[in-house]
Amino acid sequence: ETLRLLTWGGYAPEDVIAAFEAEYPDIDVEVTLSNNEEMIAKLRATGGTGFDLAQPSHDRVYAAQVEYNIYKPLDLSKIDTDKMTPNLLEGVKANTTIEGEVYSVPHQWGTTGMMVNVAEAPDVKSWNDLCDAQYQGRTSMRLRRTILLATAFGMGKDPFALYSDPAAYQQMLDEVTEKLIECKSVIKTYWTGGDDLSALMLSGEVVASESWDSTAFKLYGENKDIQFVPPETGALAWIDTFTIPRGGEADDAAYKWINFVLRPEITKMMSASTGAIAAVPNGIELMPDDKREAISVAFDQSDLDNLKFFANIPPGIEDMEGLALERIKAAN
Amino acid sequence: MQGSAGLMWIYRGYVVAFFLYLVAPLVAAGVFAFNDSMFPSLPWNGFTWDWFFSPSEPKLGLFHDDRLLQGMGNSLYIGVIVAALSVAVGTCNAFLFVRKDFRFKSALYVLMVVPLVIPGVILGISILVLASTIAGLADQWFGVFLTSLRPGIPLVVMGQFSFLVTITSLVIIARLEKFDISLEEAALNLGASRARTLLTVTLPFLFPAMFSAFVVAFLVSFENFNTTLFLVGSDSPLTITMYDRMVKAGSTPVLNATSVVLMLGSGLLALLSIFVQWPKKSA
Amino acid sequence: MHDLSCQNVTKRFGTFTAVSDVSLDIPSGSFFSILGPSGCGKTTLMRMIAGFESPSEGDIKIKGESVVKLPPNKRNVKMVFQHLALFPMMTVGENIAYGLRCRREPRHEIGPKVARVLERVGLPGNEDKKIDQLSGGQKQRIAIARCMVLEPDVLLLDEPLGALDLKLREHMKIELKQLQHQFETTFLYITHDQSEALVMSDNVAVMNAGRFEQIGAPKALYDAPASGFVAGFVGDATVLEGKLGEVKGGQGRVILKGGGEVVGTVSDSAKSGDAVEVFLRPEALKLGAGAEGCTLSGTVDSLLFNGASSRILVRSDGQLIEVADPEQRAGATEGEAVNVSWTPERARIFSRRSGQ
Amino acid sequence: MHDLSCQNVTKRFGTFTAVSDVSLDIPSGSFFSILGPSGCGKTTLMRMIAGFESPSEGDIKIKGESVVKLPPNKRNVKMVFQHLALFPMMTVGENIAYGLRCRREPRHEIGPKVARVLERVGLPGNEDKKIDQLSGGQKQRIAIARCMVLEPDVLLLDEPLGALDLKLREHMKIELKQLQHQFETTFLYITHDQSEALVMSDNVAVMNAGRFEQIGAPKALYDAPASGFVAGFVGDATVLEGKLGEVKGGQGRVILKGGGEVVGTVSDSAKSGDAVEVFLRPEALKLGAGAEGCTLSGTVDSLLFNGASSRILVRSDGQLIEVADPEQRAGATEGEAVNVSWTPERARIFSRRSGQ
Amino acid sequence: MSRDAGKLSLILLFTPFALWIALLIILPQLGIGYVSIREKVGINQYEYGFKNYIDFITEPVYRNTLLRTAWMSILVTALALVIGFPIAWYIAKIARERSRAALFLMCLIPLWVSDLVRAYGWIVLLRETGVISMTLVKWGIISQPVEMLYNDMTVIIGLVYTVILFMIVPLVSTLQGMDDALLEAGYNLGGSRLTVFRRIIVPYAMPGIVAGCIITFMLTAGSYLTPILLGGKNSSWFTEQIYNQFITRYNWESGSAFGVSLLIFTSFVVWAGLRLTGQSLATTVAKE
Ligand SMILES: Nc1ncnc2c1ncn2[C@@H]1O[C@H](COP(=O)(O)OP(=O)(O)OP(=O)(O)O)[C@@H](O)[C@H]1O
Ligand SMILES: Nc1ncnc2c1ncn2[C@@H]1O[C@H](COP(=O)(O)OP(=O)(O)OP(=O)(O)O)[C@@H](O)[C@H]1O
Ligand SMILES: NCCCCNCCCN
Ligand SMILES: [Mg+2]
Ligand SMILES: [Mg+2]
Repeated sequence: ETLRLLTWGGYAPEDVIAAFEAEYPDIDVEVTLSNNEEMIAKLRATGGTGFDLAQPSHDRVYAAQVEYNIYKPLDLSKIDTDKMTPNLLEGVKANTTIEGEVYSVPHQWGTTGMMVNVAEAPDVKSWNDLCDAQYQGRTSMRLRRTILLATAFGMGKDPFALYSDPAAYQQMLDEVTEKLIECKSVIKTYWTGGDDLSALMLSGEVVASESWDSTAFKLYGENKDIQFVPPETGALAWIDTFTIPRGGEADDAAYKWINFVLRPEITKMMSASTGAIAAVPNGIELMPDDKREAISVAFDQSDLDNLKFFANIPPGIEDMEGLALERIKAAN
Repeated sequence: MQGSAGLMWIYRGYVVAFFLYLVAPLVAAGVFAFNDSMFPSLPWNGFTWDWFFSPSEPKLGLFHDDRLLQGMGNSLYIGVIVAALSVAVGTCNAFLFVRKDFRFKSALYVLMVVPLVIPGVILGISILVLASTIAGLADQWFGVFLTSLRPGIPLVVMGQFSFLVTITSLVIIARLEKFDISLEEAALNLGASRARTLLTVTLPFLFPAMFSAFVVAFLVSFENFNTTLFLVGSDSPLTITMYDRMVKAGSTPVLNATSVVLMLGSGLLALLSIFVQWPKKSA
Repeated sequence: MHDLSCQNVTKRFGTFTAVSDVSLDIPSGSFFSILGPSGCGKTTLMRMIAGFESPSEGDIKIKGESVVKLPPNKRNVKMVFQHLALFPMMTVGENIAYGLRCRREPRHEIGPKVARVLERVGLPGNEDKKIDQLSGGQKQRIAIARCMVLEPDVLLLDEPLGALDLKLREHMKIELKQLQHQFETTFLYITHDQSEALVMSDNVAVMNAGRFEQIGAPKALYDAPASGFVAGFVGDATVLEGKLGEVKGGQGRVILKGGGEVVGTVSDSAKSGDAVEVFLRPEALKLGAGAEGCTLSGTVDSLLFNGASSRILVRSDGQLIEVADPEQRAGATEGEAVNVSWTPERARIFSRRSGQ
Repeated sequence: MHDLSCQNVTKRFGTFTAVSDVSLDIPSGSFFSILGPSGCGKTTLMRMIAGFESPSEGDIKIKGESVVKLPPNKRNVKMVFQHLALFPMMTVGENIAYGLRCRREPRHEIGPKVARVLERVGLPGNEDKKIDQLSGGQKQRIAIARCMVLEPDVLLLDEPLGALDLKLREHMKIELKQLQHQFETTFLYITHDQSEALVMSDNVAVMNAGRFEQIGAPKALYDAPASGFVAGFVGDATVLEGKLGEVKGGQGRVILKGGGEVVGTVSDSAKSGDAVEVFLRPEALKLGAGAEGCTLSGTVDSLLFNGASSRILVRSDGQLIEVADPEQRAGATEGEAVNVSWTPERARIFSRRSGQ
Repeated sequence: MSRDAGKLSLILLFTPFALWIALLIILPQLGIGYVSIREKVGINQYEYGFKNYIDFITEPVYRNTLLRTAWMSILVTALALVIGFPIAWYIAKIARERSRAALFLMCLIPLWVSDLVRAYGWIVLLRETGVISMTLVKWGIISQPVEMLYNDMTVIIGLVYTVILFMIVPLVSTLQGMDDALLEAGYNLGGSRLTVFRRIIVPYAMPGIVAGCIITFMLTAGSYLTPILLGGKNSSWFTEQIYNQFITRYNWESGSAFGVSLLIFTSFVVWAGLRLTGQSLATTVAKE
């Protein structure tokens, strides 16, 4: 049978697949790369069919499930939940329980912060610095909802607290929009993918950018000046999960995959590819050496304590954010 | 009128510059397939075949990269099916519009051309919406999963087919219009049955056009993005795989290597199509 | 028995009658032409015989048997098309073998048959040539060979010389006639060129607006046309319009439109008082005065030299009259005042043609 | 002064010489034709005169002034193209006005000029017709009108009748000649059809392989061809091949290839022992025995009726001889044994043409 | 030929055509039309109305993006015509028979690879650390690397590149049909180069020009990757908005409204173009 994965780039490295297929010779793994928005969009279009295992982030499961009914409840008895970091597991379960059914379990976590070439831009510390005129034409960001949230934090607000009050949230968005439109003349371009960003940083075209930590960790191996910097207001933390689409046709294989990739030796391979930290108790220790070093350069305990986990998005918020993003994109 | 020789040279220079413009990005994309670097950009770190043949990460070569190969396989599969279907229907359309008379013919002819002036994105979303609505209703009312109406290869095929038929029809119509109907009458007159006439006289005449329509349809299908994007399921064709790779993972020069292979493939196909057409040109 | 006969064949397209009540009988082995202006229905008639159209009325018989119910591929009449319709994607040999193959003749017999017919049309050994390597005249012969190899009862030819250039056309006229002699097959030949019809045919039917106006041997049509249409279409003639006056012993006196009176032979049912036309062949005219009523006076407008077919154009009462002047022996000069005369038998009077 | 004169004009394409050392002078107001087979260089010569090619050597003068340096749009020679080249996207009126507009004539003069020239070519009031609503002959006249409205010094016509059908072509020959009379402009006319050239022209140049073989009045070319090529190309002739034997007082005795000997007039520099051809015009031949050496015997192969141009084909030693038989008055019958005879002056002997 | 056989073959030939047009073209368009008039009032709750269109019209971002897309598409079309015409002329009228086929084939080169690879190639060439910028620095022509990406000019260059083939092909085929004698007649009657171009060549080539412009315009207005990848931060393009509605906002209702608006708008531009030039769809695009 075939296991059709709908997941992030890097989350299904060839060596892991090879190992999995070696252990389960009758399972064939097929991978589609995606991101949060597209996962939901795709599953909405397929009515939850076409894929057997998806990996949305923990904050993006609830609303999508309520609105589009694209996932099926997990059979937790088939998952080695005891191997997972308890607080991540509980956090994800809390976020994705609907009518008593649990829809997701955690896989890996990581943060979004800034990637900085410390030799060229040693002073970048806050989200606001990305829009600092002294870096004219040398900063970058991804024009997605994360940067809206980040900018809000940079402006001293707490967007997650405003989730429940759409009017206030809109108010905040308007301010953020204005700020990001101003910022547009400073930044070089919006990056769209990890690779895009890597090229910009490595070539020196960009010296500071919003970034996934994993991307930064990867580049650290190439150039020790390129480091991940958690912003003063705290890096934004996300947990990518395992969720089974409603029309999945290979649940057993999916459970096998979930359990397989959380094995310590596999986690190591996985993290080498993704740069993210497995949701198992000693996740950081299981990172490959260079990544571990990059993490230790980037984070101290206070940074880890200061992580801002994404909160569940209530329906309707994304529409507001979408319009804000479009306004920013279209502005001159 | 005889232009002055100087003007003529400027003109030739312009033509040469134009063709340089045409090949420049392809050459640029192609060259970096051989750069011994993790990134498809300058500086030049020396020549390598790794991005084609290296069997292991980090420089996993194209011929060992299962997902790109799978994407290529899907594209081929989709391309061949779509091209074959569009040529078949295009041929029917050609006979319909060249040989038959019926009511509203000219209005229907315009309708046949219309898909060319519908943006590909809209074809994509409209087919997605319709198919999903039907599949959704089937799911809601009868609880059946109509998978072939959900994003996936069948839908991609339908989406590409929807506008490629116009192209193949136009190509084949143009050829059929040049066909001298008295050739068919001559065959009948010499004792051939209708079927035999079709097989021995008409189709051989149409063949070059059918072939080039097939090639064009195949190439367009292979490179189509806008329509396909909305209709792919888990079996993505190569462009989508490459796009996902570029935007969501990281583009290593393996994508350049893929481009080189594509260019070679299309180039060969194009050459082949000349060979099919050339000897018969006088016909 | 006749190889081909049509009985009261009519073909209507909607309300338009393309062929109207046509009957013909073609004796075995003869060369029969249908001559008429463009659009008169020649091709339509031929297509009915070949089976591509079915007659609205009437019957068509080949070797005495009615064929109107037979599909085209079952009739043993073969056709040489106006633009020949040789199959461009086949070689010469394949073109000729096509009909034999359709008949499922055994393979080993086809080769020799093709070779033999190629020899008969004077192109032995050309089996492997491509069609577009042939000259116009060679294509012509291949088109005929392709039909003749099937030994048809009748060979139909639809203006096959139309596409050739002048010199070649002259040449092929004679060659076609020779080929027909050689194959001894019945040829039905369509043309709008009177000289082709006259030169090649045993019999010619002159067709006009879907009807046959006259059927006869070439010389008969030329010398004794049955109608004004035939007189005008077959051979050159100067036409003078007028009104028929007194008629006596077959000869009539015509009061010309431009003024003056001439005498000629009434050749159809025209009666005194009818609007008529007088047809004068150039070679029936002489410079110099003749009998009363058989002379017109005018001035020489131009001298058209053309060897044996040279003409003098004489302008008389605003009308140009063509007078034959073989090799310009008459010695007229432009602007000279001359008389043109004829004998009454050679001036033919017909009722005025409609539509002219 | 001559309207147009060419002096030793040569045109080479690469190593190929399309036009070679051609000189001509055309008197004002005359009708001059260039007659030659396809590919002999007629169009190339005309294109040099119009300015679309420049001569490799030699000079071209219009009204006495050299024009080789002038671009085509500055020369006052206008051209009627082989396929007419009427502008399909313009109306008849716009087509004719085009040249006047290019000249920036005042708008209010253009309309009347167009109307006047349309009247002169016999198509008054057709300004607003579309080109594809015209018949072949009408298009012809518009193409001429479009040039004539500009009052050119010379009008060039490149086989303008080639695309017309037979009857129309016969008619247009006479009409063109009349138009030329009427406009009194110099016409330079190209054709490969000898009857066109003969009928219309004041003078004809016969061209072969890039060179002029002979220039002369039609009758002169016909009666006194200067070479075998001219004798064969102008007018019909039966050609007998042989070897020149004894020559006496301009008359030579030719030993024919097929056997037998004939006597004729040596018309070029052929000498005893040369391979020669004897040209016999159909109208120079008679049935019946003639003088010694002026008779061939054979059998009647076919009778080709064609009114005044009827022929008898006589087969003699495997060769077909065409004998004129106007209106089939000779009364020969097929298969009959006959003699064909001529007078020695009318059998012309030329050196064998190369390539034949 | 029996009449029944004719009827039967007509039906057999008509069926695939009808199925194609009905199921893949007309019904889906009706489908998005239908979806576009659904208003989402709550989770899985819909009402019918034109709110999606009203939102579209009242939100300047969308309106402006559509106008920008249209305006740039027209510009690209015009540029493609101006750049492509001399090339088409060369291929149709100047090149010899043999090189003609080769040149024609070379025009198809951009079709050999996908949009993605083409854009990718441009990025490699034009980025700040790309081939052109670095080469210029190396040759000392400029002192600092320059960024050539992320501006409208680049987007236009890239778009012209992608579509110019569809301008050249119809132009070549109409120009090839033009008898050279028409040009010669134009000069012979006293026309200058400009007159001949304006009064003979352009009117003659008009069906090809219009066909090329229509296809080019539609392809440009409907393109996605090129403006996004080359335009970077300033690349807003209407198809992207549609994509956003469908993919990142799961809002099929307003996405459909956008789609319908795009279709109406581009149809209007095409219609206006045909009107202005006095052509029709069947005489231009269908003629190739
Ligand atoms: N299928 C048809 N439907 C309607 N009218 C037709 C059809 N075929 C022929 N006609 C008309 O019938 C008339 C005779 O046509 P036909 O082709 O027989 O003429 P023709 O004598 O062969 O002329 P030509 O010498 O030009 O070939 C014409 O007026 C033509 O328009
Ligand atoms: N531009 C050219 N380049 C090379 N050869 C040419 C060119 N134009 C004409 N020729 C050659 O010159 C010769 C004369 O051509 P031209 O067109 O003058 O012949 P023509 O007498 O007009 O023939 P036709 O009666 O067929 O029109 C031909 O052999 C032709 O192939
Ligand atoms: N907003 C949530 C972001 C989740 C990111 N997952 C990133 C995987 C990168 N390789
Ligand atoms: Mg006909
Ligand atoms: Mg010529």
